[in-house]
Amino acid sequence: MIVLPLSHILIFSLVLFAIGVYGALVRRNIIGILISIELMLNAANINLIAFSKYTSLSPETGQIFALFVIAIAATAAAVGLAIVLALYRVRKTVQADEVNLLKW
Amino acid sequence: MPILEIAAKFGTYAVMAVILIFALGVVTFRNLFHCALCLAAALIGTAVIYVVLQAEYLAAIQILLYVGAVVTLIIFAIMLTEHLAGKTARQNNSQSLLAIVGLLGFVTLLATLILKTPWPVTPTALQAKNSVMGLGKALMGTYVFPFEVISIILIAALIGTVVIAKKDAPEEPL
Amino acid sequence: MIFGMGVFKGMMVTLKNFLTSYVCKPDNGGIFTVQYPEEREKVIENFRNFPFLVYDETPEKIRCVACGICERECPPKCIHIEMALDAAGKPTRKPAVFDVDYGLCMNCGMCEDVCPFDSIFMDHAFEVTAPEQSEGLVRHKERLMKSNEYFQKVRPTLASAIDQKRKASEDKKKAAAAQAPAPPPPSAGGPPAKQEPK
Amino acid sequence: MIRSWEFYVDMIFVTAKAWILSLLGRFLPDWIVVLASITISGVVILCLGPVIMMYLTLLERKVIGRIQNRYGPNRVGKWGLLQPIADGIKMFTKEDIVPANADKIVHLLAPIVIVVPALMIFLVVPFGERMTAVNLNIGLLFFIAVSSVTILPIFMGSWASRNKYSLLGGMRTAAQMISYEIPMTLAVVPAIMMSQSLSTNTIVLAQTGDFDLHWFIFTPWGIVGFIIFFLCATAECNRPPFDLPEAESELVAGFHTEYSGMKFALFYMAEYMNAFTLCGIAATLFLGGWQGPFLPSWLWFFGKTFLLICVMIWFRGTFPRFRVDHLMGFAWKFLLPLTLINILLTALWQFTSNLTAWLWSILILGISLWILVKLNRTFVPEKRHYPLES
Amino acid sequence: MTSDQIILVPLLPFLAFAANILAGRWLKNRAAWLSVATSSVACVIALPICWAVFQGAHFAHQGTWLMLGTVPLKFGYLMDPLSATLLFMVTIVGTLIQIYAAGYMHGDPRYSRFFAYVSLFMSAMLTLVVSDNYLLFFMAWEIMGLCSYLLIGFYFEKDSAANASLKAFLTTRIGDVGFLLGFLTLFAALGTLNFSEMNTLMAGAHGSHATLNTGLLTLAALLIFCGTIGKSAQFPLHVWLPDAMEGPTPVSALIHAATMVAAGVFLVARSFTLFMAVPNILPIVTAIGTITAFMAAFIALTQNDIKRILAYSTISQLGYMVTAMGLSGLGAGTFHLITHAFFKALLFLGAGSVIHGTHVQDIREMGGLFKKMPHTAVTFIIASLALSGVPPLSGFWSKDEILLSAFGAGNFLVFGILLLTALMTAFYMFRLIFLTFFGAARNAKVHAHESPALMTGPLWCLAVGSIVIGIPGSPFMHHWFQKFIAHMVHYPEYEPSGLVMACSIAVAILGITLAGVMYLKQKHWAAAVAKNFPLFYRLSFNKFYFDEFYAAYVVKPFNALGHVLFGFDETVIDGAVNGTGRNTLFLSEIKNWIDQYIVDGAVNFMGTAVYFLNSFVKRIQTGFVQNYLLIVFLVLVAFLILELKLA
Repeated sequence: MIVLPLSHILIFSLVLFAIGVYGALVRRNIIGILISIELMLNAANINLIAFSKYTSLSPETGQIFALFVIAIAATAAAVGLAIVLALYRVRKTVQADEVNLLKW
Repeated sequence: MPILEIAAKFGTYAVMAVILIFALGVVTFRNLFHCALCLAAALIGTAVIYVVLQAEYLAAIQILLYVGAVVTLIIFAIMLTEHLAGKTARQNNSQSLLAIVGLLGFVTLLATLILKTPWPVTPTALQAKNSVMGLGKALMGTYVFPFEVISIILIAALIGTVVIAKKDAPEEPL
Repeated sequence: MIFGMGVFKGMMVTLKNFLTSYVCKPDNGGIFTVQYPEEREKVIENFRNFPFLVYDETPEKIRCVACGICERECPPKCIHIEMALDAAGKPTRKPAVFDVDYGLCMNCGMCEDVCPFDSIFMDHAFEVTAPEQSEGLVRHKERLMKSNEYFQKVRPTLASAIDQKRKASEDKKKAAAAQAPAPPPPSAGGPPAKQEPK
Repeated sequence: MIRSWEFYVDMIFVTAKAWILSLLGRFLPDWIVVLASITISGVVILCLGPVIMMYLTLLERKVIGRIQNRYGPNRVGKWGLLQPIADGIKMFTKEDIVPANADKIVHLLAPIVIVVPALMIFLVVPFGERMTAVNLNIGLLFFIAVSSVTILPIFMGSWASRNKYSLLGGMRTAAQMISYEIPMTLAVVPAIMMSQSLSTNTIVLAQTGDFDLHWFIFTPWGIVGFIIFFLCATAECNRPPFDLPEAESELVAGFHTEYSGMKFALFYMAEYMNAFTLCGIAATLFLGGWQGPFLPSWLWFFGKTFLLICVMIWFRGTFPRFRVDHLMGFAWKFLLPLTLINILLTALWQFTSNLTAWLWSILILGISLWILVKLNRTFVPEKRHYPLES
Repeated sequence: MTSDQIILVPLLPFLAFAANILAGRWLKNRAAWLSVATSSVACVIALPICWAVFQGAHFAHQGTWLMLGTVPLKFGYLMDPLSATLLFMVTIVGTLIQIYAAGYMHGDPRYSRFFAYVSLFMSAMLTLVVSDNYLLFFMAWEIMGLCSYLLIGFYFEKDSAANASLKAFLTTRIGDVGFLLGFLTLFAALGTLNFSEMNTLMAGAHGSHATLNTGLLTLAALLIFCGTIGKSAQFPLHVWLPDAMEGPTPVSALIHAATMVAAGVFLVARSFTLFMAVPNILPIVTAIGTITAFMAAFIALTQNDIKRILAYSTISQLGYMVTAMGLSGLGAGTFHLITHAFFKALLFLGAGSVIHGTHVQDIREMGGLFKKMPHTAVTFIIASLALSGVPPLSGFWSKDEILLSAFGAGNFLVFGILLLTALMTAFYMFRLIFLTFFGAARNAKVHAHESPALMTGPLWCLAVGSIVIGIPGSPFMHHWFQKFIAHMVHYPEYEPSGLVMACSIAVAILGITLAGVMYLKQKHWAAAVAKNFPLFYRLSFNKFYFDEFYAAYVVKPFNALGHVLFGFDETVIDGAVNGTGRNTLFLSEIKNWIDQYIVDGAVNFMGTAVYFLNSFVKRIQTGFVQNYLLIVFLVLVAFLILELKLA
């Protein structure tokens, strides 16, 4: 067992999460945003597993939640990408800032 | 064997660094395909971190589902929407500076918080072994209801995806 | 019909082929590859490749009279003939130059068909190689000339038929010569003289 | 403890490694011994993979040749034994051509990355008794996960080539591999259910028994699972009749159209190593792995694996290529339901006695096959009439 | 392991259902044979097990299905005398009826679907029979309700069939809700849904009432009895059953005579310990049963539709069974359930055969069919004799048992009503027979012919069953059946009484004779009776005005309420709105001026001002999702700072 301090893992996942947030905030391409969201979910998963490993919860709990997160992420990716494809078919663009009908 | 332990520790840090570099690649590359590849690399790296945290089962699932399925899906979508030889346009919108500033604040704040918090790390928990068997039992016992709900969600997503992405009869673009 | 039976049958066919390749003769399922340099298939008699010139007993007694019919008829124009001149500058009814460019030749056998003197025939030799394409594949008279025995060897049926024909005409000529005195030589030398293009 | 000489023959590699390590342990600190242990396993696998690949190509060419009434390579060395080496030299010395518009880095990375999962699967293959490189407790899952990564480098290669044939081949590969991964994974499930473990070693041990009739293939679900797994494995490594991604007559060479020289060789190598490992896993799961009487365990393993590889080659010599829609339909409409029924059969096997289970299985399988065949009319073409046939 | 095969018994028909519903299009006529084959196999599997239970064996198996928190949901099967008896009856009768249906439904365009539904029904019924807890019982019960709905409305092109199916579904629903609430209440009271565990608890609590919450249990028993009332068509929810005859006749025989409606009685039998343990509930049961028995028989006297008569007869006989249960006569009730299943199924199948042969349902159109349809007629008469209670046919023994329980319990009012009902039963059955099979043909257009062997075969099988099935409960076998049931639960038993038997025989013969006299010899008597007792005649002919009653006092009030609300809407609210509108119009004329010059000016000014301000503010709403996301994120960071500052 490699004993890293828990805080290091947490900070690592925090930075990963922040990078994901950055991508979600600044990417113009909707697929890019989706990719960034996957990164964020990933960071959350690391936290779940780290907590379940380091604290005295049942070790399965965190892993199972991570499992659920992965499953939900897969559905999110599938539905999101389907929406992107529908959007592309209708508007011929996948840039988030070209899809701005919903304003004012 | 302290040397091995130290090596493993630094190896872990190295993996973390590599993951972060790839993550940066995900958000900064202009070519979306490269982003997707970087994502795959970052996800595989995360699987390594899972192994370090003794969650081998989850590591395998991570690779199987994320790299095998999600990334493939994303690449499919990229191939369907991107022109193969097209020039990649400006990839970032104009709020990146603001985002960076906000994020730096966010990271510093939370990092200080993390460092300050006395985490209830217990040695017994660190020693505990978790088996695949236990995971399966928990999944089929305590968490059977969420598990079933997930299956319903997956079905719903499947149908929804097909409905959304299906080609309708040709009609005028908006 | 049981589902998958066709698949099974197909696999059995290939399995049979696999096994018989070790034990059987080529005709009933064995290997029919010929290991070429070591073993080679028998060439059939009417196989034709590149032309060669036939001479009778010695190379001097070449049958070709340099009439140029084959040169004219050759579709890819791969034959080049020059008639030999004697010291007096008169045509001798013998080729001085007889080149065949194997690189151009398309093995049609026209030359064999049109030759009135039974002089040019298609050979069996196919292993023709040269280090260089344009000049290396041109065969000069010396290499083109093969003896009648060789001709007999590679294409015995045709060769003996032609030998018989020639012998018959020889006999006829002899008989004619016996009846009438030999004609004066210029009548025979006429046409080649007209044919001289250069 | 006194053991028979068979045991020592069986353990020859294990003993050799242990001897080397003990030798090292006399002079060097512990951590070097650990590293050395890892290195030995790694080096063995790294050497084994390419060598197996080289001789698989030779085997394939020989067998295909025999099937087609030819000799196959027999000029370089005795029986052509040096042919792979000659091929290797040729591959090394060939010019490496990169298309002008290609994405250079990805184009370079793709063949390198594709070898990695192919080699990694070797880690969990039990080559013999105590001869698993890493005895993971999730070995089978590891195998499934890692083999699913293979799609990625194929995508990389196809996308980076900037060639429509490559791209089409890549898309086809991805579709095919994802589709066949599902029945393959489900075909593995019965073996996991019966051995109650994901570890390849434990699965092999679960098949121990008298006269080796405890191999999983001697059960109804085992034989069905084995056939499905083997078909899916053939599809997973893009071998005929599932070789649509590299269909020469349609796509030139599919995703590796634009590759030459050593890069092409790497793609090739990955493909053959995949074939080997998949056959090895199939042997492990259903044919009892290294279990077998009289002979040393590793010989049994390699024998079984090569037998399966020969069957793959046999397939290649026999069948024409699938049509794309048939390919997908076969996976989704035929194999997938069948695997689910097979899982049912496994459960049945656990609950009733052998004979009853056999009868039930045959009944259920017959009915379900009949229904599936009826539903999948496309696979059973109408009886054709060829007017020219007398 | 042999008893585990019991799982196959419900499973096989379910497989047939799945196959028929999925692949029915190309199964075509093979659908019937699939269903029949599965039922037969189920029968073959079930009978040895039943036999073993008859020999005294007892099978039960439980498996945990789910853990909901800490409460296990257990499913399993229970093979005790009660379920073995039912299993025996359902598999045999069901199989025979399906064979019959294969002939009867021949040529129907939805042939395979019919058999799919029937198989599903069989599956549910068998599940219900073997289930060992209320939850599984209820699930099967609901599937049966669904099948009943589907099959009653099988000819959904007909309005009457569609309405009847809806009526049946909605009416039984009332009872089902009661049942659901009932067993949930029971769960609250006892903490278990398992029958055996409930029996044990009840047996234990018999001595000391203090341990159990009697109030809750009473409520539970009442609510569970609601289920019986709905499913077994007891007063006052009996109205659906006669209408259910719109379905195909085999369905009427299988579901609405032999099995499903008996499930309600079976439910009471299953919960018998509960009913015994709770005071004051049995009299209610008795009352409901007696009322139903009498009322339905009385209605049946004057009906003219052959299937409707049988339907009312079914209700009446179900009333008998419920009465028996109410009189603590578990054995008698169950015995009657079994015998009734055989002869009533036979009656319905015979009626189906008659309808099949003549294509009419009105008995006034028939007559003299005995010659033309001998097999049908003979079997029908056997069944009628059994139903009327003529010894030694099965109906006599079971009815006698019920009368005996009433007599033995000293409840002479009930005994009298039941005797009267028996008289009426014999009368209306033989009225039916004499009108249908004897006399002269009354309608020349009817060309009757005997049904095919596929249909008469099951008729004969059931006829034999109707004759012999009473033997196990008769004195010839020393009331073996009653003792067998009594193994399970103890209930008061009474010495056989010659007096009761004599009464029973007497009323049966009296009824038959009366019918013979009225409908064969003195044909004008019937009309005279109707004329002289107009009240009774009208009550009977109009089914006690139940449908009218419900239409008037249940449906109509709801409609009326709707109308009232609509009227309220139309007059008051709309009037108010309109009045307001008119006034407003007037006022607005005045306001218009003010508006145009004062308000508009102000508004325009405001608008301009807002627009001016807005031109800065609106930029926040850009339409770019990521902008919003950024704002959300920045606000989050701000909150974080705030929180840390405060902390």
